[in-house]
Amino acid sequence: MTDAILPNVASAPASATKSRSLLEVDSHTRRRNAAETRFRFYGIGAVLIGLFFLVALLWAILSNGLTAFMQTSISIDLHLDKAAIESAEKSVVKTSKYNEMIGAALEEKLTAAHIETGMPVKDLMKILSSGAASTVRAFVLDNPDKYGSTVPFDLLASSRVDGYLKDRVTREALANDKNLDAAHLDIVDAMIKAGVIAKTFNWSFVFGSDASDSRPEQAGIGVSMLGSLYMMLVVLVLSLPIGVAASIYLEEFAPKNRWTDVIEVNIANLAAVPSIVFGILGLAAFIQFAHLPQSAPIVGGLVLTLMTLPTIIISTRAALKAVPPSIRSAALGIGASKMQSVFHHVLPLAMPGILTGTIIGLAQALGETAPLLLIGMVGFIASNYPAGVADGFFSPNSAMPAQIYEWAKRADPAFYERAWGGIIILLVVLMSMNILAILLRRKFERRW
Amino acid sequence: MPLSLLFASCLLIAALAFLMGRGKAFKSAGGDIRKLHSLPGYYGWNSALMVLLPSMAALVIWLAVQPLVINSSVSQMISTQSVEASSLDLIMSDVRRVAEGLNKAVEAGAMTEAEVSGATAESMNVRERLGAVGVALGSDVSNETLQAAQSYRDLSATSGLLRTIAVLALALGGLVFGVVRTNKDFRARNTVERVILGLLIAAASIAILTTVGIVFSLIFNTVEFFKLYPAADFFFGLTWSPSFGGGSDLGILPLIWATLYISLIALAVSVPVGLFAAIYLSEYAAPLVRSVAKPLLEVLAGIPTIVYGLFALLTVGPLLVDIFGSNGVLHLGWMQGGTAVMTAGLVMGIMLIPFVSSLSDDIINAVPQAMRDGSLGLGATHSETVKQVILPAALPGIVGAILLAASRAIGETMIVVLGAGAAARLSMNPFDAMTTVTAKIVSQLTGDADFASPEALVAFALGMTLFVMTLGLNVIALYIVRKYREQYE
Amino acid sequence: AQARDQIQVAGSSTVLPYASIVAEAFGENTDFPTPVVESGGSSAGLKKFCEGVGENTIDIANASRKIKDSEVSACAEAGVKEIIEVRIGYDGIVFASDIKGNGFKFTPADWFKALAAEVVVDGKVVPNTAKTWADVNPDFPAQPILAFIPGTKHGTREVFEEKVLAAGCEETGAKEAFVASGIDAKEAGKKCMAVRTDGLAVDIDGDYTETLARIEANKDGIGVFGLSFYENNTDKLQVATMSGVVPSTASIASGEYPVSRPLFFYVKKAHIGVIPGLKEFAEFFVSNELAGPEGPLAQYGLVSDPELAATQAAVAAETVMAH
Amino acid sequence: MTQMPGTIKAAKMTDTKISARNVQVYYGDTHAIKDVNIEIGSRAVTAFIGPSGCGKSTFLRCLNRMNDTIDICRVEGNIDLDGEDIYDSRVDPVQLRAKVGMVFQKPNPFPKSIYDNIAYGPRIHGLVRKKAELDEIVASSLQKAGLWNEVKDRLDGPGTGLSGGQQQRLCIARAIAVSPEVILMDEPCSALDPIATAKVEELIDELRENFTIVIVTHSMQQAARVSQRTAFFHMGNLVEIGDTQDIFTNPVDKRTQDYITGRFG
Amino acid sequence: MTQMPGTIKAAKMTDTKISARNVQVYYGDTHAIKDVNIEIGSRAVTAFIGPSGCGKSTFLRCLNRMNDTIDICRVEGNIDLDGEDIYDSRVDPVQLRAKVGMVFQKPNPFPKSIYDNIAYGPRIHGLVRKKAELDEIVASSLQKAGLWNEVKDRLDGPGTGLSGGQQQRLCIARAIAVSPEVILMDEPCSALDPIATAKVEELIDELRENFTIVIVTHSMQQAARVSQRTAFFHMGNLVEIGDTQDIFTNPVDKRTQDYITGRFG
Ligand SMILES: Nc1ncnc2c1ncn2[C@@H]1O[C@H](COP(=O)(O)OP(=O)(O)OP(=O)(O)O)[C@@H](O)[C@H]1O
Ligand SMILES: Nc1ncnc2c1ncn2[C@@H]1O[C@H](COP(=O)(O)OP(=O)(O)OP(=O)(O)O)[C@@H](O)[C@H]1O
Ligand SMILES: [Mg+2]
Ligand SMILES: [Mg+2]
Ligand SMILES: O=P([O-])([O-])[O-]
Repeated sequence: MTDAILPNVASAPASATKSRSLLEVDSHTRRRNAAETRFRFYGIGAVLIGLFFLVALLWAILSNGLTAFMQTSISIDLHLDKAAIESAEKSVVKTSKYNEMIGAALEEKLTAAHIETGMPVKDLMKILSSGAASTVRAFVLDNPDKYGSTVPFDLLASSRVDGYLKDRVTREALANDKNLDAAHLDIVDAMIKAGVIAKTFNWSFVFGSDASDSRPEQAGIGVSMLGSLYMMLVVLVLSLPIGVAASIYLEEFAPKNRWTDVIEVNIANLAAVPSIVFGILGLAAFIQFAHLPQSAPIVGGLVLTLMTLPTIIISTRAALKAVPPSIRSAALGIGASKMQSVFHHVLPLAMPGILTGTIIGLAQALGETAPLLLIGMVGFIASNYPAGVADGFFSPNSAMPAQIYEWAKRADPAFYERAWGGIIILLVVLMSMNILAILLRRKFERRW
Repeated sequence: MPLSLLFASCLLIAALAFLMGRGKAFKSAGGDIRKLHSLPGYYGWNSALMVLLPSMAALVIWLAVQPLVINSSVSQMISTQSVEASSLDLIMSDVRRVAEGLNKAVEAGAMTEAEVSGATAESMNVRERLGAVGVALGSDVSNETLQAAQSYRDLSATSGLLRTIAVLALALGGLVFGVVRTNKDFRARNTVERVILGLLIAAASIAILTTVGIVFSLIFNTVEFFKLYPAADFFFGLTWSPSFGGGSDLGILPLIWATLYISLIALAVSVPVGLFAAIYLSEYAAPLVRSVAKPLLEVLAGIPTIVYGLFALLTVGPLLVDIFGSNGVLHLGWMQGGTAVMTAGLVMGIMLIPFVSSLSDDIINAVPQAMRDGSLGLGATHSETVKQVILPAALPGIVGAILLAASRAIGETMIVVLGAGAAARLSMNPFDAMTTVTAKIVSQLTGDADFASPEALVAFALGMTLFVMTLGLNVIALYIVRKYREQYE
Repeated sequence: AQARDQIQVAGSSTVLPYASIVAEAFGENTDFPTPVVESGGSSAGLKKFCEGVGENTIDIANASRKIKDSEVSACAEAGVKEIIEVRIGYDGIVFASDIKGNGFKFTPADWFKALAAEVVVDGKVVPNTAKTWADVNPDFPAQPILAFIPGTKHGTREVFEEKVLAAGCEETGAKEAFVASGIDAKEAGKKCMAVRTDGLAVDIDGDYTETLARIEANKDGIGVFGLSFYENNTDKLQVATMSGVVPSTASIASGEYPVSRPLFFYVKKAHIGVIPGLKEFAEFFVSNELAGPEGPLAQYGLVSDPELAATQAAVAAETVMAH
Repeated sequence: MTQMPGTIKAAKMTDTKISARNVQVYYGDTHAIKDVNIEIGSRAVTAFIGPSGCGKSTFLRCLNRMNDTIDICRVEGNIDLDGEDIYDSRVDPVQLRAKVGMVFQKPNPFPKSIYDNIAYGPRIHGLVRKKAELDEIVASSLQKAGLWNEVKDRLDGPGTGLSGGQQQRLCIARAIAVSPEVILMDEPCSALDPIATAKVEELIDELRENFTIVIVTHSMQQAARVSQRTAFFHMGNLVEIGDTQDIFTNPVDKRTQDYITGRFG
Repeated sequence: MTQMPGTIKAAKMTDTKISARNVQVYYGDTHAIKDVNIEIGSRAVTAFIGPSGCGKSTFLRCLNRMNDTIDICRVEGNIDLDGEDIYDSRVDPVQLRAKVGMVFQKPNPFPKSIYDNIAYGPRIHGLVRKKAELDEIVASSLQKAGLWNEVKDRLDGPGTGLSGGQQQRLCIARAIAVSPEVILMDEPCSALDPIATAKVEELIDELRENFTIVIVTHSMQQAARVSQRTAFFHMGNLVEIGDTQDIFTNPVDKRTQDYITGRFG
């Protein structure tokens, strides 16, 4: 049987390569090697393209946002006059009365530093943040024992003055500006010289709360960071276990039939549902039906959980599929139950893929704004720290991307700077989240 | 007993049940666990589950039903004329507020229990007293409200007591049942695994519930829309131009066209780049390079889309105009402004790179080494091995990753709005500005049109149509993967 | 269910800055917690507002337009029968271009001729072919026409269409010519407001920052902005006059500058007395100290309402809308 | 052929451990096992031989219901273990597999340490109370499988880092560690060298005292050496079963004869 | 022992195909191959035998540089093919492997159709111009591997759906299809039944006319049947190499003697 075919295999193609030396590469191999080299370069190119864009984006983010981490403040000494305070507390808009006290103190300070202003106090106050009064009032209410004494305050400068110290605002730019004049800048120059005004690290940007449009210099991302944190807690606690559990069921236990096909298509389809539609669902299901509170991180977390589930399920299923069946047989063969074989062997092996899905899912959830729009987490929300842990889930709060999105829309350019600064913080949070997952992933990674 | 304490006691009982169940199993086997059907831990878990399942179910049901029952009984105290003047719902929330305030006052020691139960609106300024403990009320409290609040408090207290008793009884009953049932032949593992399987199934059905939820939250408004606007015009209309005065053209075709066009371009960028990156990282790169580059690429997925949008608007768009515009390097005159399908597609493609690269990398990495050996042993080059053996073996997973990327592309708004524009157009030129279904869902939903008008309701119809459309695409994708899937081992 | 103690406001993103300034001050100056102000658009806000009464619905809806009759009846159907309408002032709409570019003195007619889909030339209705501003008005420089106008989702678009395009249409006599060409007045009105689709008029669905970014990316662009946005960005933008009037809070309040729209918020009367501080907030909002011409809102760019006193009285009396 | 233990031992076994009646197995539409009837004696070694693809592995996998895990696989007929139908709905396949252990054709160690590979079974079956006992089981299992000397210093090393033969012995050790009643071995020695094979065959011989063993093998020498009874499969049919001695010396069926008298004695 | 082809054939081969000098292989710190010197004759079959884990597979993999793919593996020393150092930097491992094909210990068919499994090699090496030529190669390779009759009707079926033995023959067919000069076989028959084994051995015997074959085997009978020369490895050392006949009848080294006279003749 074999004799008939043997000669042609032995002779024809083999003889062509037979005599050739190993040291000289034939043209076919050279072509293939060139293809190999090209292929490899495509790979390197692809990685470099990705990294190039990453660097470009990070550069844009950093160059726009780093300035948000410094803030200009002015130091004044304020005499807390008991009578003045009491009369201020009686008026409707109490802070405006405090402004008068601050104005006087500022003028005093300038005089002490021998700075000639030639400007009415009301105009002079444009150098200061309009939030100065509330800072002072908050201090006064907290420290009734300080009545009658003189207290040093570091009050924020207004956003234009801050911009001037950051080279964003120039004298020409103020030509049509009704918020500040070039004359103010002369005073500021003198104040810099006198050491009354200085740029310091902006802790209140990192830890503070949102402020209204009239005082960008006071706005911080701290509260909405907490909002994001609470939401991510909900997302992580729900979507990882639920996603993994659903994947395990579908991949390992579910009978392969029409019904599981329906679920499979369904999940893939949910991944394609625009995130805003999840917002519509969240509004209907959690707020209108389940009567959870508006604007609450718990609702945001639930919505984002539903949104990230498909991502986690899809990647987890792919990871589970990739575990060789022989591992399962091995476990079953020594009498492990199916459940045990999955939890003891398959799941640990699939862990890297699961973690990747989780990283991407959480990254997506952490950066998502659209669904939050519908459940009331976008706007002027993050103005107070929640009172406690439970309150953190249920009381109104915003989230980092929503806060960034909101700032990016606001008119004052100082908010724009903060939006980029917020993006930096968002990325830092994201990366620290990733590092944990990456460490875990590295632990589980292995080729068998 | 407060909820948290009740919950904690249930957990405590469950822990006890765990220990007792395990101990009893141990004893019934005479200390030799070899005689047990299952591992001792399973007996423990079995007993613990017997405690937790009924008690937690009861607690959840109770929590859902109690407010309904109390509300309906308290609301009978509210006279019809006050209901007409306001609404029952609001009065009840006032009642709850007062009741909670009273609780708080008692807790803070500002009022005694007797004072609370004896209080009438005439004898006490409730608003002031509660204000003192930090509970703000919207208005003075009427006698009716106060009485309702008092009865609300009483009922809540009674019900709380009953709840505690019921839940604890169930927990203890479960403990007894679970422990009594425990003996060495009892199939504890099977029971526990059945519960776990139940949980797994429940988790899987959440996806179905979500779909049902989405359909429900869209369908009513969609139907409403089609009552106001002819379906044929919506599905087959070639123009999209909503206007406030009515008489809008709301044809979906230009939107669908742009959605597909932009997604296609995005995939044309992200799939090759992502796939090649994945191949390089998993097959060629040194472990160190891989462990650094992979997470770095993943950062691309985490950059907020608004950044990509601005990147498209300020950098990529003008760059493309410089190349393809009428005064561009190539003097082609294809591009009018920086806003174009191409701009959005390119930028979106960058964002999607990690979706393809990271997931594919994991999957390629999981292909057994024997496959590589087999191919290399035949004299294949590494790239031939990858292309002809590894990728086919990893195909289902890779398709999954690509589908995920495509899904993200379809659902993206910010990049579209800033990169491709807001005006719908039906054009073949990828350098024209167009807009997508998702972008329009967002804009119509957050727009200023009368919320009952077709211009606002169309958002729901768009969402529904997109949903059905992607469903169709997914069915096709599933079919294709099934057809070409190759199983190793 | 825990009792809600803060006021919930939702709606227009145009009103949002003012509402948040007020909310912030309200939280600082009273014992009530700072109200929550959601953005999301007038329509979405009113929709939430009209979902019904009760603690899990919002108390106030901000709107950059008057509530529609259909919405009022939808509200009533859901049980929101008594609505207090509060007009807080006006939003000026201005036209601005890059600070370093050409300045413009527009009339509505210029805009109509530049942006209409069809114009009238020698009595005939023809598609608009103007490419530069000089084609529109020989006084203008030959700068290419590139207008960033609000997208069809924005209420500002309606104002732009009515107060600029439609006005320009009448001014140029195009409307008569449209009618003369054999269509009815309503159709002609629609035609007056039809914007060309050849890419010279760019719809902006985002917000004014997007418009600004687009002008920065393309210096030939002329954008439509809110007055307050312009006032915060005078270093990048120069404003155009309309019919010879420079837009400012004063010229708009006096009615000289034609393009503006009223801003409102709507209060659910049923919630007054239930949600702590609701009435106080409404009164605080329209108080002279805040909404008056010297208050922080005007400072930020709100055109304060000359009839503020009447509004204050209506709020104090909890006067509801008739329907 | 040097030695045939089957000839020395009592040819008839005392009682039946497994009995299969009218077993049919289908993979989708493929009829892989056709109406097989067989009795497998307790405390004896039964060898399955037959050409490749004849269904030996398939039938073997029926005996501990490993075929349950293949979706398209359908088993009909009766298989009793100690008189109890193992396909009865009340039977827990897990418990069954703890009684009927399996060693596969391709070595499939877990990607864990060598120690954990062996310890896994005893742990999940609760066979030990103390770490010392576990150590004991691990050591004795590895010793019995003839792997102890090679790996005793690297018990924490990965099981997948062993050579092919070492891996297979690891899998045998893993199966022994749970001390099942029946051990199914699917070509356990195909990856082993003669010395290791000898160790495993010795082990099989030892285990026979207490366990029932079914072994699939391609080596007729091996079948002859270790088994008391041999079953010959061909194209899904059980052609012949009988005392090993008889089958090799005196096959009844023509096909058996052809097969065992191939070119090899 | 029934037959010894080695005794009939000329005992000395004409020339040396592969020669290895002072080869050392390390896996990380493990010294797996220790100073091996060997000459492998052209157009002859050389068998590697030795206990499990002694380094047979490792050394075999050095011969076509498959060890390059294992990160931690380091090869030192010289290996020449036709007088050319295969570890020379100018040598392209791809071309080398086309000349020196390999069949692995564990069958590893590609997750493709049977046809594509075989066609893969010819395609990548550009051995065919027309579909008909490819069909021809596929058919003849499968025939030689003794698999043709079993699979000729399901060439489009998946290669992974075959039985273990069928899979291994598929892998042999796949290696033959590229007609290399040297074929390395790592226990090619360990998963095969006697009939299939016989076919493969026949094939090896035929291929010997034109090719150089190195085979790792655990079966000394097989080594005796198919090989002209046999090398005995032990713990990483090449203990002895010589004419198969001599090694089996007259081993020089004590270890060799112990190994081959184990319990098995
Ligand atoms: N999972 C499967 N799906 C479809 N057919 C299968 C499957 N497993 C085995 N078969 C087929 O069933 C028949 C019997 O296969 P089995 O693995 O039992 O053979 P075997 O006797 O063990 O062969 P070998 O000695 O080569 O291992 C073969 O034709 C094989 O192709
Ligand atoms: N990838 C690897 N990493 C580390 N050590 C290895 C690796 N592969 C093999 N070894 C070790 O090298 C030594 C030789 O292994 P090799 O696979 O060459 O043995 P073998 O002679 O082929 O054995 P068998 O007959 O069992 O296949 C063994 O001790 C083995 O544990
Ligand atoms: Mg088999
Ligand atoms: Mg080996
Ligand atoms: O958000 P607006 O309703 O003001 O456009």
